[in-house]
Amino acid sequence: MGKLNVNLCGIELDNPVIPASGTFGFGYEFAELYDINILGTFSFKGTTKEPRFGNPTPRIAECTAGMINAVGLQNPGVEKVIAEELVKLSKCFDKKVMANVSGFSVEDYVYTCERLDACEQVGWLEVNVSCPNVHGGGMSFGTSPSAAAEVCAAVKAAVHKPVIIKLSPNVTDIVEIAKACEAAGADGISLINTLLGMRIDLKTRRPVIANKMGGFSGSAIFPVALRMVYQVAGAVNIPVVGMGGVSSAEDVIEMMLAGATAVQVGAANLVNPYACRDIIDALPSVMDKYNINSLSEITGGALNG
Amino acid sequence: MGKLNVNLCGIELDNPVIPASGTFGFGYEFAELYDINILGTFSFKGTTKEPRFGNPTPRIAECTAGMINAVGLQNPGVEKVIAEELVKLSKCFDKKVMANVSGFSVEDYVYTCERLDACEQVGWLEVNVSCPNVHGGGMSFGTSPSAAAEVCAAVKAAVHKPVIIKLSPNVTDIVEIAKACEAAGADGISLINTLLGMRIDLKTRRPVIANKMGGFSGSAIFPVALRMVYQVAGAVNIPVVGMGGVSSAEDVIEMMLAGATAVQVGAANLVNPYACRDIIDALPSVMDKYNINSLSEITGGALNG
Amino acid sequence: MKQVYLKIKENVPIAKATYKMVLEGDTSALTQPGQFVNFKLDGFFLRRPISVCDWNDETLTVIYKVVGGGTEAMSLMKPGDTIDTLIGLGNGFDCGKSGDRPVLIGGGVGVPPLFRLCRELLAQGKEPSVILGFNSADEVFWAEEFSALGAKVYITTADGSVGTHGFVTDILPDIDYTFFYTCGPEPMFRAIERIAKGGGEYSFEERMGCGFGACMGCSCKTLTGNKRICKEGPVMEREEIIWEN
Amino acid sequence: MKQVYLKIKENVPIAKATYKMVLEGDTSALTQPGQFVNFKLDGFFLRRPISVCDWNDETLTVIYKVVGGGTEAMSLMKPGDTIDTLIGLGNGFDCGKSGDRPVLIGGGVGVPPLFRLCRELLAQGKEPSVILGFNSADEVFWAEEFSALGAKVYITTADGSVGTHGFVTDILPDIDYTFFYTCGPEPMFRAIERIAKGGGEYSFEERMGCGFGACMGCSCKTLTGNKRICKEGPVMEREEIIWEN
Repeated sequence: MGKLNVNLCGIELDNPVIPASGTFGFGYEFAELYDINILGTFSFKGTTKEPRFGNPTPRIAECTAGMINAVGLQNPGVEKVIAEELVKLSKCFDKKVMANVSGFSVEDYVYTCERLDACEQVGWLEVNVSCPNVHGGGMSFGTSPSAAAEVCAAVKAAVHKPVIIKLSPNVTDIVEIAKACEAAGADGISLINTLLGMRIDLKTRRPVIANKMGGFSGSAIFPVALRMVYQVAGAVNIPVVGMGGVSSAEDVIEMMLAGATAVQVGAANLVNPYACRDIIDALPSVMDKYNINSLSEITGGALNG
Repeated sequence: MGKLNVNLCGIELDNPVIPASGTFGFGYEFAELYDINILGTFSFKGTTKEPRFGNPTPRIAECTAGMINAVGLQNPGVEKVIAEELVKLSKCFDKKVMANVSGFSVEDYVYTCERLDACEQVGWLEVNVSCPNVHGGGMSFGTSPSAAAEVCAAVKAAVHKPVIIKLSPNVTDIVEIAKACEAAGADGISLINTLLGMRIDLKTRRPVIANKMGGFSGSAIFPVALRMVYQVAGAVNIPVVGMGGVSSAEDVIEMMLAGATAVQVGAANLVNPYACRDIIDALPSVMDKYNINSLSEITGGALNG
Repeated sequence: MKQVYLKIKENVPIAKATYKMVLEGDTSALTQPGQFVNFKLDGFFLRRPISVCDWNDETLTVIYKVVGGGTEAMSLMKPGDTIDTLIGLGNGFDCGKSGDRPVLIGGGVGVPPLFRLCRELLAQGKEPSVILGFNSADEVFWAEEFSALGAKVYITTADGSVGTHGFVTDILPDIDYTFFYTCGPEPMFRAIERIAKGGGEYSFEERMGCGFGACMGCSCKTLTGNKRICKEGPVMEREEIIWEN
Repeated sequence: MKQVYLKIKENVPIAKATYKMVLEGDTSALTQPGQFVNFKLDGFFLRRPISVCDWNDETLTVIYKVVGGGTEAMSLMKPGDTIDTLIGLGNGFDCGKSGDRPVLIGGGVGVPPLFRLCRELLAQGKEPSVILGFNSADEVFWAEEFSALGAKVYITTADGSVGTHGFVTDILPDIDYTFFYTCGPEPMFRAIERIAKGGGEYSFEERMGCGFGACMGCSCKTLTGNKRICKEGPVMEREEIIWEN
């Protein structure tokens, strides 16, 4: 394989850099800025069976080295995603895209995944069992091994494409949940989704975010994400997609040493729309600096011994 | 009460600012820098029944807006703490100190708490249930409501002074654990202890810390800490001591609005040894900026509605 | 949208807690009055969206009020400092809708984007009236500049310390206008909505994540579907806006 | 220990990836050669401990090697910049133990703290020998400065590009010394420990949290009890050190 190439669940990627769901829309906005075909792939906006407006605003809060969002899975619903968004995407992206799916019942997940599994553009199904913003929603699935496994098994039974389960970090034992998903047939695990966080406005003495709490992301969470990727990669035998505060080529390499096969970049895209392009451009020279000939060889390099 | 005064479990504090355990030693090092009697109080170095050297080095890793430590409860053991450290402390600190206690069995906790409960200098017992529980198969007392409650009840039965249980944030449902401690007789809850984090050295491709993982603290974790303080303060009827990334007077006020009665300052002391003095000096003017007449009145201000 | 590095030429206070910053650099991505820029400031994670007051081929002028840490940091920046800027964001006002006698209604920090709009309307031979509302005399800014353009300018202050004692809505009924453009605080919007005649455009503010349509942080519902304040906005047509309570 | 703000007077490369920084300010907290300072650098959470090469009443000199982000940021700082500094940290070397003919053994970035030590020993009428070990000629620094003080200086390089081809331990046996002081990489320490005669002091390095004894981040076991490298160290007596494998 080439210097930057990696293989994720049987699909070759030109590089391991993948914009994370919710920070890259359906791609075409970023295609106005640069050729998004340079990406390994990207995970599109979390899609549900029905259209969702999401949470009331304000949905965003600033933090030290990070941000909190409580968008709440705003999306046009799977039918419109297929009929409109993927069509627009086809005009600017030639590669397989990662379809990010959320739901509020096992049936939701299965329905949405089946519809997207049938789309030629879709390469992987990333099943989000962890969005912290939806009351009585994804969160409950992601915090229970059995519930996560139930979703995983049901989706696997219904689709043909690789299924990657995206896990919540807001749990006592993420390894236990990852193993349950592996046992239920998951082809891969992606982590971490956002940490549940909050800010309060000193002037109004109210939570900054209308929904009170939201998902905390950005460089600040990198050490927690790296730790969980390391723990999960050491416990499962399926590929791990690492994410959480990644904003540089060095971060990508550190995530891969911890056990990630590919790496997602989230909040960084919102601050620097060219973040993923910049990271891909920087990777070769940073690899040389650390004597890395091929990225695919370093996955899990820090796990042994 | 005065502008800055608060009452923590029946003991009046001149202000809510409390250096956190493990970042202030036994106080006398900082007494060389400033008069530590300006503090509300401080929580001394985590003390165990037996002396402990702690973990191998390196024990420290740098992170964006934070740090990871894996000191591993290095302390001279409760007898030496009483015979030597508290004696040294008595020469530079006139107030009641918060005694931070760790253990590896319920009996450990009870023994150490009893010994410190008998010390006139000690005002509160802060029981850290976020360390390995040998008897519980590597699980932490702090990750199981029943185990945390067991420690809490046993300590309460053995001591006379207020018992504050210090909780780990590395759990799925911290509210459930806080409520179990309240039901077991806890006089207060302090949170959060550090988040479990990790860094990898790109040059050596090994974990930076000898112990691989460690406790992540610093400004980066503030939004997670604030969220948990808000959740716990909204669910229990005992005082909450908030901590986690607090490094300014504004942070102290935000923590109190989230429900904290008093606020601990941790990693900030290690970067700026005068951090707590600076925060106490800044509080009055910051309070004026936000029209706060008395700190004791704002606790939980963001909880209602 | 374009990412450019702008160099600060001038950064001076012009009213109470209000600063004018002039920057040099590539402004070619700006196409409409009412668009905004998004500044990356050292020590802050998210960019700070600021409406554009005016620009030419080489320079950009913004007027901002110090309301928090970000704008405070901006106020401390010096000529020569450069700012990583996303420029040409948002839809902006539609001059085509103005008719012959548009009225421009600005409240506080909502005033700046109306300046470029006023200039362009005048260039198109329209006769804009301008109503600028402030709390008190010490917060008033840019009134002379609007007059210098050749517009008829009315000032209101809540405390009556200068201009008409009251609010922009105390002036609006006396004006004969074909269309209105407004930017300012939401209470002012609601007051205008109650009494305004005919069509108009409102420029909204919202906490943004990215400022260029990626994060859905600033979405709102309209009668023409969900819109992103940062992308399909910040300017909305009167008839599409849903006024929630 | 004291917290002071030092102003950079000079910051120049003196060898491969090696810089000399001279700072102005209050140095009164420095009492012993071998002590260190702890710099707060913008964009980094933890301070960066740097050994002191020399000082007088108004200025401080440090020599540092660019090994990571922190030292790289230091290398980019300009004269006039100020650094929030904790100064006067650590125990330092004990000149009283030197005897008449001490030998000072430095390896790479371990060389700087020996300079002040050498100056003080000479001032006390002692006759120090100095062995400086480097990897290659392009990394050699400060040799002339030691000679200028009036000490006998031996240079070794691993690749033989200058001085003796080999290591400091190839020179040590030929020197008649009463006591040794050393600072450098641990492999060098172990080599010295195997062949050195009599008493000596080693100055250790460790990742530190605070640098002033509060966090227990840099503890080590010694025959005289647990010690903090930053507080009871960085200098340890030969006879108290436990050499773990």
